[in-house]
Amino acid sequence: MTTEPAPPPLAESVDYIRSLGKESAADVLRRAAATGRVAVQPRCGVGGHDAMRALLGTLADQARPDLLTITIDSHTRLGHFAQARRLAHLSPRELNGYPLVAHGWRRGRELNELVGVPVQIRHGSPDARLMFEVAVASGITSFEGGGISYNLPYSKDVPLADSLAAWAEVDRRCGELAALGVTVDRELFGTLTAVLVPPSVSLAVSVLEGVLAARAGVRCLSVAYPQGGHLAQDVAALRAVPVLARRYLPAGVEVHPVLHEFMGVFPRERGNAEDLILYGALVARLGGASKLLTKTYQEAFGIPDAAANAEGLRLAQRANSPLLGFLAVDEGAAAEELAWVLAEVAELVEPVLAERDTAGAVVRAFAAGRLDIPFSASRHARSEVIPRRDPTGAIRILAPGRLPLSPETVRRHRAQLRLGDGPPDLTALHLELTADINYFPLLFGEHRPAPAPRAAAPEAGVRASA
Amino acid sequence: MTTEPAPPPLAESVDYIRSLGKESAADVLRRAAATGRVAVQPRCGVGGHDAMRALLGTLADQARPDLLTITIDSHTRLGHFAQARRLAHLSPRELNGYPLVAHGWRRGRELNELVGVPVQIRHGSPDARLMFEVAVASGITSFEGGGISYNLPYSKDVPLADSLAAWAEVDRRCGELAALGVTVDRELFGTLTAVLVPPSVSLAVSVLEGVLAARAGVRCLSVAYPQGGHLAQDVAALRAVPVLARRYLPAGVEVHPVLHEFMGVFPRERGNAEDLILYGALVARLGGASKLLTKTYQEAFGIPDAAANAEGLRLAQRANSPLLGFLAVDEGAAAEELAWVLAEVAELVEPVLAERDTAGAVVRAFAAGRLDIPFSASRHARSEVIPRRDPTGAIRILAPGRLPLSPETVRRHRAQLRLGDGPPDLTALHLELTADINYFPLLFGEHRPAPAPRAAAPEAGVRASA
Amino acid sequence: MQQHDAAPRVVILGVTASDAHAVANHLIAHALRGHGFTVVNLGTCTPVSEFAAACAAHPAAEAVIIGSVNGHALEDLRDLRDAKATGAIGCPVILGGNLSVGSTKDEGVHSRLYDLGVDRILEDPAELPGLLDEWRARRSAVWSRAAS
Amino acid sequence: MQQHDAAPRVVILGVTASDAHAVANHLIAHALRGHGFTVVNLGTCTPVSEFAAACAAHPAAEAVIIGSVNGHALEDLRDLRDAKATGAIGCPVILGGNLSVGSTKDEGVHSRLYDLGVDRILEDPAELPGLLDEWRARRSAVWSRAAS
Ligand code: B12
Ligand code: B12
Repeated sequence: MTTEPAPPPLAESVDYIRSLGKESAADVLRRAAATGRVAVQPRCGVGGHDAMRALLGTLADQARPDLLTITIDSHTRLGHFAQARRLAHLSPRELNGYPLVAHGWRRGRELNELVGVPVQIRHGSPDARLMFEVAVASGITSFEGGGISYNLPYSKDVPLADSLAAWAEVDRRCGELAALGVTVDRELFGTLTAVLVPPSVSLAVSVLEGVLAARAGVRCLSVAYPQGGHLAQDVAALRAVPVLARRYLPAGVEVHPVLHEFMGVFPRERGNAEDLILYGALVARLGGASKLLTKTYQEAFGIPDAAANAEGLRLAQRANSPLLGFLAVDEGAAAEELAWVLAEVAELVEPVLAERDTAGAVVRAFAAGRLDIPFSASRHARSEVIPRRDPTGAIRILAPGRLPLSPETVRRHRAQLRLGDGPPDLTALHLELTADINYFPLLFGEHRPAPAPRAAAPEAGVRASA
Repeated sequence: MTTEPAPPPLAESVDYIRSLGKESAADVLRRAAATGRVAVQPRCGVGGHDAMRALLGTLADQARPDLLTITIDSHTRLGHFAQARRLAHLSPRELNGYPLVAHGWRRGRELNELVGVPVQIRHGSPDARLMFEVAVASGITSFEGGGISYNLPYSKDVPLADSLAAWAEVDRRCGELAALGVTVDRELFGTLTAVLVPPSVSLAVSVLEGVLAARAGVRCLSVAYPQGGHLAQDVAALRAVPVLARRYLPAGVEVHPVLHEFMGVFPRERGNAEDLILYGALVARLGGASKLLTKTYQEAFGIPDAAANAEGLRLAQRANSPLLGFLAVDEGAAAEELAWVLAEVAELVEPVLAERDTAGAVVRAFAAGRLDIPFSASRHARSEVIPRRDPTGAIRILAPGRLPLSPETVRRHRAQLRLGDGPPDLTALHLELTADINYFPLLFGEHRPAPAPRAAAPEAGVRASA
Repeated sequence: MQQHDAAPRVVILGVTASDAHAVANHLIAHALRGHGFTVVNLGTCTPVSEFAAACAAHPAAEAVIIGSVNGHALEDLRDLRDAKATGAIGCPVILGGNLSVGSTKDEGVHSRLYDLGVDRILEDPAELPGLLDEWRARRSAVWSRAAS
Repeated sequence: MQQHDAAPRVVILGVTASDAHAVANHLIAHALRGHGFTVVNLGTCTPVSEFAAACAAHPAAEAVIIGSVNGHALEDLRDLRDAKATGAIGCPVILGGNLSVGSTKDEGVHSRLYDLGVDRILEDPAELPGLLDEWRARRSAVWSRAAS
């Protein structure tokens, strides 16, 4: 690692991007949407540069994904560049991702040129301005993040105003690139804290980030939604994305629904993990996702090796099988979930969008708990909203905290959770929540279920029958 | 390979089988049927004994199938034991299966003891009497075959009367074993010549073999049906098995529907082959098969290596996923196919069963073409029946030859094939048949389709849309 | 052993001794008949001796066309060397199919098959008529040279 | 540094510096509170210096309980050796989570973590109350021996 020259001026990077002659991520997504295929993409990042080259090469060879990824390590995500650089030097295997800023844009170009498909940067940085410059200089124009979704799940104490401002800069840069003829695909991390995230909370955050991004000049948005595990609910959430886009985003912006294969606690047994991987892929197909981010059978254990990663991709690709035309979702149930989630998103975002300064309104709403996420990593969300799974496995809102949900919505969730009127028993709740978090391992019989909760027990439904 | 001692007396083998303390194949099938799981089994056989040990070990380890197989080589199948023995000695890799008779029952026991699950012998021998003795002495009590289904697809000039007599001996031996308390699972090879086999032809042969086997004393029958490729038709064929069993077989006989993953020309591209493997497994689930025989992504090329075999098993096992409860077949279409296939089987088997000497009646019917199979390897079937795929991909009967199908049945098939009244144009037919045989490679776009046929072209349907 | 162009062109077709795969055999027979050949189809499971007997019965046969897909070509054709050497099979032998066991193919098998007396290994049955025509033209050329 | 049994039992809880995984932290805090502990929860992304500052602010803390699941435990706890050596962190340190990068774990990492000053590595958070009770009992035994 020698000293890195500053990234070249934008116009030069634009020329470089053109000279690559590659499809852009936006092109791939557009083609997927047009043909009804789901584009498939892994997460992948290791600390060493040569190891990263090998990883990308293996995945491209063995699994032919539609897009590839550079997943960034945690130090770089948090802006601890010196630490990342030191480890990249001394002990790259101890990094849980590729330290792009440390390796620099010339190595970024090398990685980009290594593979025929577009590459995306996936990270989790509240302030990604420098990383974005390095990415663009590397010729990479697909970039995940957002001022809310890359703050609250990813850091403890970065004020939302700061992360929103930093991401507004990135998004304006996307506008400049658009003016120069380069469309940046900006994926919004609707996955948030990944565990029991109510679909309306995920989508509301993405709508707000999308509105801000579009205003700043972004022209291609991928709205990621984390598979929760309930078929109709997940399909509805994906189908909500284009509806919400028409409702809240300007017409000139392309919007792609993206599914993240289950992002919570994964089963440990290989076969069970693979069942879940396939299920996620089928959900992406049924929900009309343009893209799917895959998991691997090693998810429960640690960062996967290349072979496991390739196998996860290959399994997920089966969802594009022309032989599965007979797959169908219960359309009635999906329509009902869709109507509910659209109404809830409206209840959450419309008060914020009604204010003049949207970014400021977002900051104030989170401070006041009128926007909120469960299990926040950050102090800047209250995490007063408490999710639970209903007896069918769908993620519902047990306690809305201060979310401005209508009484009707709140009542519906409580009814779906078979709740009485009294306050929840906190000890029981803890056990129940743990069971809900461990939903899939339990469904596969991997753990003994947590002691029977004292509150209303689940009745029929997937879990009960497993 | 030393000189093999004669197999021990039956009672001694029975003691040995008991001493193994293993579940029998019949137990595994019963458990699968009871729990609604599909038991999964590979085909596997290599020439060398150590190589065979390694193969079984690898498959058991890497894929944990519910049953394992010893697939026998072609020389042994045809009774060319000396040739098989010579190759087992000199060049075992040149054998396309495990020469069990040459290796002998003591090595058979070794293989059987190597794995925890029951082992089946799959071969294709018109006369399997010696092999059956070796199998039983090896403690193996799951044995594929039948006097029709292991003759016509597997040899050129063995009279049906001879193969029926040889298999009657095997089946009587099963009766003796039943009397000693050992249930032999006898799988009937309804797959026949595997290519474009009309479901009613497959099922009719199995009904007749089943009737003969039950009379001889067999107590557990697996009725194998080869996936044809059309969902409703395949599901209906599997669902027909228990109905036919109730109709034509004595009540004391257990009958299990078994699906053979697509047995015809496989796609060559790995992903396409894997799409087909998964599809087959899902058909088994939807059709209520007790067992599934898997294929591998190397099917188009040759006998698979152990790793590919294990991957095929693992992919097929996904069909047992508890997350796929939402899968459904068009029940109306399946019910219609079921009614049709039951009627056709009745038209084919009832005249034969009406005669006093069933085996003799079978011989006479094949000689006269009143029973028939397409693409026979044997001179003892006429192969006047000509199958074709209809525009939806279902396998229909273009020309019934001398099959005693009702005029109504014949008319329906012709209508499904969109045929006029004139005789078929033979050159066009050849091209069309070739296209039907290459259905899946073509569906996946692997070959350029054969030149447009001159007869009625397919209209809507799977193929057209691929 | 001169031939009239008008005489029916005969070929002998079959599948190797241990091989019961019938479908390609059915289709190839049909296609060759469509090209005007008289096909003596011995079908599946045909040992070399049976091919030789057919050659004796059909001395005008232009070629023996053998399919083998079960991987046993080498073993099943062991007797071919003798049959060719003794003239029991006098006409050229064309072989096609899946010629060895396993999913990765060792091209050494082809030279061993040529050593046994196979004259041409083809991949695609569609090449058969062209090859037969080419050989006939070359035969005619030889004969006319002999005649001149 | 004697303690009254009636006094609230304090523990310091947090996740390592580069690690934003919050769920286990939320659940462990809740469970320990359920067991009667006063939990000073520093949350995610907590550098060693912040644990040390909490120790200074809460001298009665029985333990520092650290989670790390993103694989960066070794790097994130580099400063622990100094903090323990200087007494900046005086109470025992319990560590749990997913302690190294990758899907196959090298147990050498555990000894390196013990070298850094970790006192106990646990798998299951449910073992925490038992361990804390055991340590308290052993501390009491030491004190009573000192008092006698
Ligand atoms: C249908 C089938 C069967 C049917 C056959 C029914 C019948 N009697 O015809 C059944 C189920 C009975 C069967 C049995 C067996 N089969 Co099988 N079968 C197939 C399958 C699925 C399709 C074959 C077919 O009909 N294709 C359609 C025809 C038109 O094409 P083709 O035969 O492949 O031939 C093409 C070329 O080879 C070439 N060709 C063929 N002959 C000739 C001749 C000439 C002169 C030329 C130029 C070209 C040529 O042109 C054809 C068109 O492209 C293939 C796998 C596949 N391809 O997907 C396996 C396959 C051929 N079978 C195989 C084997 C080994 C067997 C068994 C020995 C069982 C076993 N151990 O697995 C037994 C055979 C027993 C015996 N005594 O021979 C192997 C061969 C393995 C190898 N070479 O390494 C294959 C490849 C499957 C595999 N991957 O393991 N089989
Ligand atoms: C949800 C999740 C996320 C969410 C976290 C949201 C949030 N802020 O909380 C999101 C999506 C944001 C995320 C991000 C990342 N994640 Co993450 N994530 C998970 C996942 C799926 C579940 C974690 C979880 O919440 N589990 C539920 C809780 C209750 O259990 P737990 O955290 O696993 O902890 C258990 C034990 O470890 C132990 N334990 C934990 N802490 C402590 C403390 C003590 C004292 C004790 C005794 C025990 C203990 O007890 C718990 C219960 O059994 C796991 C994989 C899995 N397990 O299935 C990956 C996983 C932990 N993540 C991982 C990684 C690497 C990351 C990223 C760095 C991205 C990347 N490179 O892939 C970033 C983190 C960035 C950062 N700065 O840290 C890796 C860790 C890899 C490794 N060690 O080799 C995992 C294993 C996934 C994988 N296979 O790659 N992640």
